[in-house]
Amino acid sequence: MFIINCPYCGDRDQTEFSCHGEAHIPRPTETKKMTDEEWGDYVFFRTNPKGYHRERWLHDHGCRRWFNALRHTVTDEFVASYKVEDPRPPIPDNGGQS
Amino acid sequence: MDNPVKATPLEMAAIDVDGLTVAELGLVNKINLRGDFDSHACNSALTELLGMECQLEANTYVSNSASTLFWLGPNERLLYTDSDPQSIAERWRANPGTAAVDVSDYSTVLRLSGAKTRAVIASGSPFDVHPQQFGVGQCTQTRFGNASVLLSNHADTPVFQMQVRWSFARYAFDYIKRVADYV
Amino acid sequence: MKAYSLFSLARNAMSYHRNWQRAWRSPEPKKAYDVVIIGGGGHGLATAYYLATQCGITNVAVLEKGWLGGGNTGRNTTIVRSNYLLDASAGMYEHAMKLWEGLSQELNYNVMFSQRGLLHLAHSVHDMQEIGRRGNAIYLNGIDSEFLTPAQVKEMLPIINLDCRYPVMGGLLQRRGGTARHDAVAWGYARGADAAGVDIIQNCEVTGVRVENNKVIGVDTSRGFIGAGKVGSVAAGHSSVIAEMAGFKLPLECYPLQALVSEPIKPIIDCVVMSNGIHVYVSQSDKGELVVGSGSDAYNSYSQRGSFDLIEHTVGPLCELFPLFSRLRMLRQWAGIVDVTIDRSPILSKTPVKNLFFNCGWGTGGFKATPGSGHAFAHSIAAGEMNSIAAPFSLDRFNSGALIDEGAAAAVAH
Amino acid sequence: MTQTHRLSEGGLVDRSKPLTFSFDGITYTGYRGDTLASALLANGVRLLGRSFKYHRPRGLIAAGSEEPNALMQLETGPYTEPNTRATCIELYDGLVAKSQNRWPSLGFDVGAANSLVARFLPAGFYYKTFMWPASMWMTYEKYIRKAAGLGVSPTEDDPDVYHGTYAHCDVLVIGAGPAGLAAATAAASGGARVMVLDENNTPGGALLGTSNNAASLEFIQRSVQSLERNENVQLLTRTTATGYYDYNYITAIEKVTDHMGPGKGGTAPRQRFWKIRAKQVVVAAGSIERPLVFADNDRPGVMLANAVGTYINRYGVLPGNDVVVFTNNDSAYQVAFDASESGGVVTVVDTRSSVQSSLKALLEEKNIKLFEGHAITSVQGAKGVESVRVMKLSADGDSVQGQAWEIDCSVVASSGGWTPSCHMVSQSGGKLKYIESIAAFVPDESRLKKTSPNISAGSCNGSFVTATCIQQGTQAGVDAATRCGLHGTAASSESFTVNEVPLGTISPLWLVPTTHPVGEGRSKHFHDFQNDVTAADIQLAAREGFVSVEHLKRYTTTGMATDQGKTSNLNALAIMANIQGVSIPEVGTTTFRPPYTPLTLGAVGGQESRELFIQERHTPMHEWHVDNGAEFEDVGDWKRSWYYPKAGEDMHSAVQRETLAVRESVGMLDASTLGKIDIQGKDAIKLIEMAYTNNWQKLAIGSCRYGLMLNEHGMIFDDGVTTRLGENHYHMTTTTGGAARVMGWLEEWLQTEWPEWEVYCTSVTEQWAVMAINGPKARELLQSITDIDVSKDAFPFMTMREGKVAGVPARVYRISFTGELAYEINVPARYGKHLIEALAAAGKKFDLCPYGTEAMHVLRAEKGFIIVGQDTDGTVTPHDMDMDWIVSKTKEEYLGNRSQVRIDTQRTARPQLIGLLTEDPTVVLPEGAHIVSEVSDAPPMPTIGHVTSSYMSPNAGRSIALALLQDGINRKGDVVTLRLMNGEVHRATVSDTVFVDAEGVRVRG
Repeated sequence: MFIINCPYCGDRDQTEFSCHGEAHIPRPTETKKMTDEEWGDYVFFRTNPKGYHRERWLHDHGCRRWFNALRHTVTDEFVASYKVEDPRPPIPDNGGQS
Repeated sequence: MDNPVKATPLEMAAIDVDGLTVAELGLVNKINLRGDFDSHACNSALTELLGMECQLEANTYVSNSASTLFWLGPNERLLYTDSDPQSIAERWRANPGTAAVDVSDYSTVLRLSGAKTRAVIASGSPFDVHPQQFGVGQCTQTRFGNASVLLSNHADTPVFQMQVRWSFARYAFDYIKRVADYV
Repeated sequence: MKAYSLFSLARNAMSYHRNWQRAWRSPEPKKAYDVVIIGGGGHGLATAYYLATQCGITNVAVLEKGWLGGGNTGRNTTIVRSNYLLDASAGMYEHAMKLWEGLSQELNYNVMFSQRGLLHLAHSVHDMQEIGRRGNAIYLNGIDSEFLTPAQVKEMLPIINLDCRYPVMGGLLQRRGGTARHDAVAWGYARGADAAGVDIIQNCEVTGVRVENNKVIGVDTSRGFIGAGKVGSVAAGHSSVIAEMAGFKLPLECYPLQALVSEPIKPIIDCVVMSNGIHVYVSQSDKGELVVGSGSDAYNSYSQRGSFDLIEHTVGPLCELFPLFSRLRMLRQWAGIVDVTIDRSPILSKTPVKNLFFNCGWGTGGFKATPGSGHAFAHSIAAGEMNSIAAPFSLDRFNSGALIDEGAAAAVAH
Repeated sequence: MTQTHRLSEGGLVDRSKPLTFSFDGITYTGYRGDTLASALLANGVRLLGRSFKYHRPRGLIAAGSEEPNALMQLETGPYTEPNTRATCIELYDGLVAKSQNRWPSLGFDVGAANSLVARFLPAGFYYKTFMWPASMWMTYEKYIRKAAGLGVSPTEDDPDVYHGTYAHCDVLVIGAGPAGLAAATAAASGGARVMVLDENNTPGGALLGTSNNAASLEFIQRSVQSLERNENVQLLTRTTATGYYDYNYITAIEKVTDHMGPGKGGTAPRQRFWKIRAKQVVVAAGSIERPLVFADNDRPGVMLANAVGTYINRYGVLPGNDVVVFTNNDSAYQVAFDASESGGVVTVVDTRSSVQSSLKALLEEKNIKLFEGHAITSVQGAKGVESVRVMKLSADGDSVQGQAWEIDCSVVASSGGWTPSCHMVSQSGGKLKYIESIAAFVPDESRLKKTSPNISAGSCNGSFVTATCIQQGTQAGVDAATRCGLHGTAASSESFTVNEVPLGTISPLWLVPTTHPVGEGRSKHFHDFQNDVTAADIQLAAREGFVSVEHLKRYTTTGMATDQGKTSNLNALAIMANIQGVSIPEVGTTTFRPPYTPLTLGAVGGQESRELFIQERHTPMHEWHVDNGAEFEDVGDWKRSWYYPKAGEDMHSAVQRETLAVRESVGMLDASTLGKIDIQGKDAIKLIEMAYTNNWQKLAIGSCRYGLMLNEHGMIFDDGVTTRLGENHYHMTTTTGGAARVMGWLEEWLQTEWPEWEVYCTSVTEQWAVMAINGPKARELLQSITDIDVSKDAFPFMTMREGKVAGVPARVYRISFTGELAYEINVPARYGKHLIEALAAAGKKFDLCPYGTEAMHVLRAEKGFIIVGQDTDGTVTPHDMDMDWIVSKTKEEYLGNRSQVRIDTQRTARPQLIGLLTEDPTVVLPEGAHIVSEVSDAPPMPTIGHVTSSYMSPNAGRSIALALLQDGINRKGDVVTLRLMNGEVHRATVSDTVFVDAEGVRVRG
């Protein structure tokens, strides 16, 4: 049961949030020019790393803001959470150990 | 039809047991206000509209005799007011980059007081309402059982308010009533 | 392989069981194999078994980074069914069901396949429409399927609370559905594959996939390079990692999937019960434990740890549907890593790399497919092309849009 | 003869409070302060259960929650509870317990026949047999299932209630033994919010089981008083920490009223489930003694040494007069002394060849005979120990030699050393390390300092001397407080004398040899008592290659019983290590899974059961529906009026009547549950254009338009009507079930993709109560209660007007889901009840008929209006619905657009929505019935479509259906065949989807 840091409300219990998958996948702008493969990549393919993952969270039962978090998918450690408009925090170079 | 029946979701139901008093506040006028509250202009416009200082820290509220203004999010405030919600909404919307919606009936407000208040809330909410963490003047949106609620602390005695959606009001009330026996 | 039988049991008892042979050897890896299977779970072992016994390819290795059956094979709730709506799914799962029906004898290993019946409950008009459609589709696909009234449900499950929060309006029964003993499936296939000449190599982690001229030539492992004519990856939750080694992405995400068991009690529930409306998935093991499926957490994770709120949201509904379970006790909870595609159907496919094949994406429902998946994948690897059962599950569908989306077809909420 | 084994004095029981209880129908007496176990032992009852597989007679082994054998069926009727450990049941007056897993009685158990054929039932025997003939497995299984299981489930609903609660603290201390109390005291002194949990009914832990415990009790009392005086401290007894999850989330179960007896708890819950978030955790969970694994070590009377000590010292019960202490370490000597002090005749058998002289001197002083370098090679007495045989061990400990001594005894107190309780640390993800000097695992440095910061102290950390435990506890408390940013202070270290003998030099002897090779001969060496797993089973597992620790566990079932291997895991690992000739850490450790002890399912759900299970959501008019006889349908969490049967009507006739009334006069439907979203901002139109497939730019203020939403896969996921209220202001409606999903969908795009757009979405679903009035008389009805000009020209179709309805402010939308002249009247929710009453009153003269969702479904199907989720599933495009008209050909972008032109969405022969008219107009096809391309006698038959909606339409005067049919749009006029599961075959003509008023005159009337 995670404690998740909402960039607006601070540390909160995981049950106030929902997770919505990989972050930083912009919607293509000129979709009509895309091939089926390119469109399929955008809709279906994710990096699914065993390691650090940038992902989207929503503070459902709180301020209802979407934000991004950087979490390690093996240790489940949150390195950072950041607003959608914030720059991406760097990935630590310690291999996921805390 | 001159005297239309007004109803609240709980028909003003109340709980009065050892250590806990719960009352449904009647029909509170509520307006959801939007704007860029990070900007000084936006806050001063609101200060002017409501006649009180409206610069809010996250998860706090301010109030005067006529109004209470809650922080809901970086661009969202909730106003409880004795005034006509429509006219306030219209006046607020006159400011650029804003929005206002009358949400008076979207939810109802329960007032909880008595020694068991915190234990009752802790039964359904993962949010820490210990006085060191959640003092008078603070508010938060959180979860109570399956319901999303807006909690606020109004006195250390303690007095809490819990705002809950109309169709979840019965559930939240029954929940409080049941756990009041258990804590 | 010395056959197991009542007589072998009696004979060995006389010598205090000192003469049983190993269930499978523990060989050193050879330099190269015709086929290397990555992943020693049920699907991987079944693939190797059928390659060796039916496809004439016995120079096969199964590489397992830990212990056999230690992934989702050993962590699932052991439900077997083939009551699927869509033709492609029905084709795969009914193929598996037919193999299940003779599996203990085929493997000479009792996998305790128990066709005790699997009952889906409907709790709303919408659920009734869903089982109505699916029941008819299953029936017309030649698979057994029966509708039950609430009274018939009660007869099968006298302890059920029909008048729960969403009252039971009906049920869809597959009598041939049921459970099997999960570990035995892995061990039975391992023993059978080993006897047919397959090298099963545990504690051997694949660390790289070697590709030359866009063709796979072998794998690097924690025990050195192992050459391979063909490679079949059956690595479930680690498929994305293997794909990355080979230089491509898969449309997969990994989530924790949780389950729990109760303390053992005398028989109280004689079929498998699945309620999508209340979220209850329960059966009783032969040992007497209630085996309860929970849900998958909504965040990517390889940690084999889930969030406790899912357990709360599993136990609550269980007690709502079966109020007398309230006094029973949870004995153990755990999580696996499930690899899930967007349409929640698996991938059996050729890949951008020649001679490298993938079998993955079984999500929350792979156990029941084990024999069918292994069988179809073995024949497809041998032929170099996916066979008719596997073909609909190819990677192409994520470009064409021809998804096999059972979940979407069940259309929750309206 | 009562309480034959109760000592005349001593112990913490209250001899002034006798309690009566029954076991297997016989009545006994015990005292307040007893457990069921101690009370039975006091009464000389040794045989308490039968084992799982061989049905061997079993008695108590332990005094705590690690007990594997003494599982009880506690109480009867709705209060019955299977598999309850006698050692954890506090005695109360009137307690009723029964033994389990035996028939017909505990003394004579037919299942014990399994013992006779035990040699044919080695580990995993069931994988090797029961396979012939294949058809017989279900029969074999039936008997296997009956034989398995332990106790029986209740057959009535649980009458008890449960409470769940969250809690927060700075420092959580697990265990209130000496280390835990010290840790809590230290942490609390620095001002930390502290919680302390202990599974016992009183704090003190192992100290409660020591002799001459006045000093111990004083320490406990002093500590407890200081903690209880501190308002920042919560000390919970009868509370077991069951799970340790990420980010220091700890679950615990508190037995609130169990000790009072069934139905005696008043309004208090039976149990309370705690969900605790701590900044720091101090694990002071103690340790568990290991049994020695020797021949027939499962006879009733063979106990853990410390259990014997605890029964003597805490409960004033001497389990038997003749006690043999069998040990490989020093700690059990204290038990020898205690038993001797209590009048027992004691013999010590020590596997070590040289025992330290100070201990020998003490033995001599107390006249206790010692066998050095000896071992017990057999235990006599089927239903209770009568004697043991003792022989000299070889130097390597692998065999026995020389003369066998027979010692008469009724109790064997065995100690193979101590296993620190690392369960919590392991659950938290922490690693363990093996320490040779104590022959056990202890917690390693916490691996994940951020997600599970914890510190272990006391015997769970491998310290077995009280003074050291207290020191460690104090330090742990100080450290934990410091890490919370507080200043924990170490009070002057407590020191007092405890009668205890330190562990000394332990000499592991994991498998005690006997006169024949292990696994041969009659006797069995058990290590897992409850699951009947023996050393021979481990040997077999090793022989067959099940050597990894998980294979060992799964193949032999060791560690998988209800005690989860608390007393057996390390012995099993060690035996396997010896067989393989590797070290114990090389074999590995099993992962401990929550819960620590079995956890009541009802408690996990807490109060969120029955009416608090999942909320029933009601509209403001709900009471009116109830008063007017409505039957309700569950739609999501909502209760919606389904139909309103009159006296004598069934569902069908009520729905037919309501459906007719709407087209003949006027009907009213509560539509409040539809999702509603207020959208404002200068970029609102951009959002709406992206969310819907059609064009919205030209929508006039005050006008309404229907829209479809697609996901990025291009599939329909919601629909609704959106109205332009002002220049940059819209009111969107969604389906009932889609309300939250659509709101989330819009916010997701706005916040993550287009944050620069100025758009604000606000859910107003419950702000508005909505009544839809439909039918030719709807205008007259509405006009009679409104000040809005509702004339045809003043208020055209697909527009909205504001005004007063029934004297209250309203927004009225002229939109229709029935194809009739219709208005949806929205009023603030407070007036919902008022509105429906006003409509009902005014409607009398217009034959107003309330109708429910079922009639609504028939009415919309008559017009071919789809229901998203019924006529569509998640695989249907607008084109499949024959709704190309709603897809913009001019917009550059909208969500899901690109998916419309993928290979698969453009393929012909996709299922498409059509109407079906059965040859026999009285036949209503079942929804879900399939259209087949050819009919044969038996399946399989190829299918080409299925029925999505099907009703008897009173207005069309016949049955109607909607269906998805491959290439359906091109097949209109064709006759297709449907084959039902009951064998019926029906033919139907493919038709248009509109069955009533095809020209659409009525809606514009």
